[in-house]
Amino acid sequence: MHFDPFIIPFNIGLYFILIYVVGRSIIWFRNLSRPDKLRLQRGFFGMAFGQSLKEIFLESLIHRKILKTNLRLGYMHMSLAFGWFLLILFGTIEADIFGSHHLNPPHMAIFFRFFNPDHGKTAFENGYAFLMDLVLAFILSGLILAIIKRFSSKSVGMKKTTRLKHLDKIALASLWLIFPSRLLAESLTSGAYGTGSFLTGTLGAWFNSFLPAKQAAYPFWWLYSLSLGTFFVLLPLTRYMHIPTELFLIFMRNSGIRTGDKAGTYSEVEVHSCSSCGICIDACQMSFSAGINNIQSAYLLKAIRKDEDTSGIVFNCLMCGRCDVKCPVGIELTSIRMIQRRAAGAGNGIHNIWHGYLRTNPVPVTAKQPASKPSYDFLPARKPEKADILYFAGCMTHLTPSIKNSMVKILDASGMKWSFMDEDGGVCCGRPLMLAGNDREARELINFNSRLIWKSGAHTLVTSCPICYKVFRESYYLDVEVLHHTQFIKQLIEDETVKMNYLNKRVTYHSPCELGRNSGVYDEPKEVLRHVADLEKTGYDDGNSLCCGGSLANLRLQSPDKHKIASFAAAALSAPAPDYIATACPLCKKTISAETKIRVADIAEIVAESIVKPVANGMKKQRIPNPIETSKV
Amino acid sequence: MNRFGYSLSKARVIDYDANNHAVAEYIAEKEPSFRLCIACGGCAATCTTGNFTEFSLREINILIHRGENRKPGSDIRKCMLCGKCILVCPRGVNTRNVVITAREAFKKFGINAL
Amino acid sequence: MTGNVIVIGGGTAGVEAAGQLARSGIGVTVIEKESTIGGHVRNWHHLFPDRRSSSEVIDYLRKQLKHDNITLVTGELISGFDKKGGSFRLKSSSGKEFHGDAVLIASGFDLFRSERKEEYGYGIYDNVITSADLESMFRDKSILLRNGREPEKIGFVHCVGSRDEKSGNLYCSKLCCITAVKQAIGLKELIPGSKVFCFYMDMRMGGALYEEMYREAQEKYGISFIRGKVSEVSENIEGKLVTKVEDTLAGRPLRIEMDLLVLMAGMEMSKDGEAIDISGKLNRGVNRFFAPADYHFGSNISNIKGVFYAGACTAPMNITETISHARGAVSDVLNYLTNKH
Amino acid sequence: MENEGKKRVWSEYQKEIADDHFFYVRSCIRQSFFPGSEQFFLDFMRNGLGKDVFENPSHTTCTGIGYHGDIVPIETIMTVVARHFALMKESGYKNIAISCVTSFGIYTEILETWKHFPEQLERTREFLFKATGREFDVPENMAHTSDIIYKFRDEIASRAKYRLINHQTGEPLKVVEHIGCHYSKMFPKHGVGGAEFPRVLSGMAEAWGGEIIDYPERRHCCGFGFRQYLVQANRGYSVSNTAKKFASMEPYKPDFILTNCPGCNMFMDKWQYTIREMEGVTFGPSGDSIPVLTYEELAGLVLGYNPWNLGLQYHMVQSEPLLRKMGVEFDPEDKYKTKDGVQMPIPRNLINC
Repeated sequence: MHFDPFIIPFNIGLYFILIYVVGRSIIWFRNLSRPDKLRLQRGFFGMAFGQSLKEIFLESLIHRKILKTNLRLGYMHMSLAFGWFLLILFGTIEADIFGSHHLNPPHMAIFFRFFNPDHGKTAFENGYAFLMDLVLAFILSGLILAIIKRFSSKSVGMKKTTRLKHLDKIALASLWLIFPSRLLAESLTSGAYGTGSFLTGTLGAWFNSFLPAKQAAYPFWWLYSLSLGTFFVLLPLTRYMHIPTELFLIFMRNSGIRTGDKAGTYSEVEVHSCSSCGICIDACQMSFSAGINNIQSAYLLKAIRKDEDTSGIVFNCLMCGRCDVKCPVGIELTSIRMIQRRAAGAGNGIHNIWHGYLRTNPVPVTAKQPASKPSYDFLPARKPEKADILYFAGCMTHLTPSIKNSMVKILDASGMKWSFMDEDGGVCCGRPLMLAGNDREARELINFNSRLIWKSGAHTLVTSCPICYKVFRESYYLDVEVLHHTQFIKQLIEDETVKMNYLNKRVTYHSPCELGRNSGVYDEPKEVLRHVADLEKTGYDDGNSLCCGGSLANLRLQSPDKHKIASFAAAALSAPAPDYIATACPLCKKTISAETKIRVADIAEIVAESIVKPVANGMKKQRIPNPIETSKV
Repeated sequence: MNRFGYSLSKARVIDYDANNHAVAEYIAEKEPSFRLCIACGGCAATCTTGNFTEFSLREINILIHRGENRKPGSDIRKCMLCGKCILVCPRGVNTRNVVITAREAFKKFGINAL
Repeated sequence: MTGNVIVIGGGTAGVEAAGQLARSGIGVTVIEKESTIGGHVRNWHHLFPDRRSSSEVIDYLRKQLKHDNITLVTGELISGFDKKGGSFRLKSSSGKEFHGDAVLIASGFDLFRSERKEEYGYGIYDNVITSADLESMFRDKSILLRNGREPEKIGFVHCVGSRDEKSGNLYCSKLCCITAVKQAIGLKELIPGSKVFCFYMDMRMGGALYEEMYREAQEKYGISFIRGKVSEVSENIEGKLVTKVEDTLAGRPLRIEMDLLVLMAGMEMSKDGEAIDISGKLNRGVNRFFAPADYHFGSNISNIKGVFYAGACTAPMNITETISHARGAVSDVLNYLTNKH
Repeated sequence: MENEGKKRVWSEYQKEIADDHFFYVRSCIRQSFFPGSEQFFLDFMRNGLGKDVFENPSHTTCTGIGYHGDIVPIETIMTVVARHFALMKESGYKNIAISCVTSFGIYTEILETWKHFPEQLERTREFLFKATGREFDVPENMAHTSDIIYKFRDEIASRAKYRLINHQTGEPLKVVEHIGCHYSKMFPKHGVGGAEFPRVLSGMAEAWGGEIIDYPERRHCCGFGFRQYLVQANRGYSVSNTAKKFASMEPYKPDFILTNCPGCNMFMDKWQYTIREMEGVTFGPSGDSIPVLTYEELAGLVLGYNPWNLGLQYHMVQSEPLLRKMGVEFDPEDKYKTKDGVQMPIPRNLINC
């Protein structure tokens, strides 16, 4: 007897979801751009395949990244995913070894105990049953954690948990029912036949002592099959779709496909790969410092999936990148947000093309027509002076003259031929416009500045502002080396162009988001600091560093909330009681110094104060006094 | 019509009641800190754009509040969103979002720039 | 300590000083022109910046007055005094005489008569009222226009009779700005759908928590502040008040129609205060208020030994300052009596 | 609106107006454009009330238009005015009656100046004496002729043949008064009722049965503005000003405008024509324009003078609709006849006809 009506729901669900996922993958594949298709094909049949399998094992089953961030939450995810995987794997092997046939249909593995109720009498069989019980116990322990998390998220070490919609609740209920119903079904069957191991056997024997176990088992097998079937059928309608989608995402990523600047299949797959685990919420300073809990990446992706207006969410973000670094699925959250910012009001953002089970045509993209389109035709033609090094202070640095003056001192000390590009006030670098989604308009400013830069003949562009640094490096097409001043200073130290006194001060370092996480410059500033002072750790270093809250990326954050974020960051930086808090960004300096009594200084200031004298002695100072001449068009 | 060599000139007076306040209301709703401006002019003094051309966020703010939308509708395009004004504002006005929301509003209400 | 002090005026300053003096063992006669104590506070509904009910101040004053050493004389207006040796003789308009060892003048202020700013049409246009009228509307909890409707657009005209050479008052009355902000908030709370405007020359938010209240008025209540002195008001055919003002921040004249216009009347030297010194023996400042002997160290002391000042008879003051000033006066009076005996 | 409030204001601005023996000085504009008005004043004062009003044929313009047009210096205009005072002294009069509001403003300004700067008075005596050999006294009483008509308004009412009442409906006529800026805005105490709520014209209109309209731009200037009008490039400001007043009074449907300043009368009359020609806009009911009357013309109509003898046909805006409302009997045939009955040419494009 290899059939019983109760297996029908399970089989319907299983074959439905298998076919559905394959179908969806085909559609996704077809929607890929041509280069991405080639990448994926090459990746699927190359080295990347092994890489993907490894990643699937480590991340989708073991949940390594979550484990690293949060042990309890990781265990919960691992026990459910990896445990279930083991249950299926061992079940299939069990059916294969102990069943009447080899290569059984899946239900034989899932409902093995029902079809082989007296299995487990021999020692070997008993040992295998013990293994199966162990895996089931492993899953159930995770399930208990999940249930507790739903009602009290703090128990798994989470501060916040995502909110659910209706279908998600039904799917969740069916998911929760799967393993308890299996436990009860197997226990009752085992009880009736005197089989089973420490879990099912013991529980079954106890049930059998007061229940007609054999009769009682049958409804639970039905329940087990029904919950599985329901879960599979509902899966595409719920957030649990992230499970199969993530597999696809991993293959794509390992094939070298990236989010890019525009909405596409990859970003759409990313949106569906989010499990709403909530790690991004916990990482978000707007959540833990300012108590704003509706704008985090998980909510953004959910809103995109639900085709809601995301404009309220996308612009209310510091773009500090903390969630990006921590996302266990590796979704490029900041890039997705940037796509939505560029698309705000124009409709060419990421859309959910899946409605119900079916694919719908994406909303036709209307050409973006910005309101009162920005226009910078008033910018005067400028003629730069020739120089080897061009220094661009940036708008914000003009509000922190001590940084500017320090850089002038350092550049003078370097003995190099340098020119101050924006001494009398320059044109904005364009990044703030880009952060507001106005890339095309930013291009006008970029072109203006680019012209000044290449006309100067400089081989190096040094800037004091990480915001400028990022845009100079990524969005300008410059034939010059772009350096943040901390990098430049580090070079000066290495070349022994300048020498510095050791200051005998303890400092903590605030890594600016735009310089650290968003541009990958972590080490140079710290090395410069170590050269002149004692650098203390804060517990928020490198990738985990905090945002000061002053970020220009957030267009919506109100001043009181900004202060809350800044004050948290300032407190963390002040905790080791340093002599100075060092930073490398004028905006961070201004924001943090408002919240602490400890002196906040830019690295340039600290260096300028400790400079001994220029090594290139006798060299004539070559600073050009009036570097930029203004001539009206 | 007779030509007299002169004609009726448009009144310079701000006719508050006849003006369109939809833009001001839209901005105030989306960015409430817009209301906090006391026209100190700090923003205009530090302005990157104002260094190159006639552009004053203080003036724009006042004129939008009065429903005088034409000049702001044109001027608002000049802002580079660099954000210096945010650091200067004594009242904590979220100036950049005021500019962005104003641009939205001008589009929404079809107010043509000069 | 012994002695008898005559306090002229039963407002905040007079009663506070009387209470403190009485508790130091001094006999006090408080002479109040009205039938009851409290002065201007009686006409107010609530006070800035904490929006305390003014009746609480009246209750406090009543308690201060409850002392065996205090005699309260009401309905008497002092019209002249003279000093013989160390004692004072005061005459009232009804012919009564009062004698004391020292005199404390706490005659307070008069509200500027807004009719004098003819261009605002107070007393002529139906819906031009003063800040004092509005307080009584607050007490009735009903803000209605003459035609019985609720106003939708309300304007506050600052500096009516203050900082105005044309009114002969060069000084700032100091409290009208914050009063306008307080009243504007009060109005918005009673009529949430209304639009409220303040027309000001400068916002003088010098007191504790004033600026915060101003900010709240802008942010929470959406009250509009337009910088400029209202130049003229007229009534149009619909009975709306056409208000003309130069929007000095826009650099252009502005015209706006109002349903209700509230004139923020300033403070002036009180007429009855002037009557006390009928022969002009006491020094007066350019602002016509009584001039203290020294604006730093002797703000309670007059140019006549034994005559002291408390409260707004020397300059515009709010309740807090008035009470402090009255307590300062008590200290000076006690010193004087001690040295005299 | 509270009339009690206005009465309180009026009571604060009472001026003393002489009863008899006036030295009369004419207005350049009034005698040129509305000659019937001055004619009426002299006739009514002398023959109607039996008062002594003296005119010295040697008197000249006060040069006020030149003064406000920045071409006559203040020393000059003071001397010209002093000459008038000298003529008055020579004729034995102490009360001056001034027909023009610009002149009235000049006279009050000069008298106030002399009061505050007595050395100016002495210099003027010197100038006048050196130039003409004349000497003068400051007048004892100075009144604008509208003040005098205001003083005798009840007398006129008692002799009225017509009242300011629409004889078809019985409703009072709606009167817009316009007071010349220089009448009381500079020195409120010299005007009846002060500057904000002047009484001089509203007192007449109400005494004769009319209803005064208080409209938002009541205080606004007529637009003359001297330099604004005199320079053609600026004339747009002048006409815009007047247009603003008309637009503001239009909803009240006024039956006529009453003025005490000859300049205002001329501009409010002629600019209605100009605006109609420029913009095709009129401000009276059903495409009509609003008649603009001097207080003398109005008093004359009330007393039953022949409108054509009062010179109403000299206005740009014709007053027939008003005459019909008042029930004034008139002969249209006589409108453009000389007093000897000779027909004159009839102007084309008359407004309100």
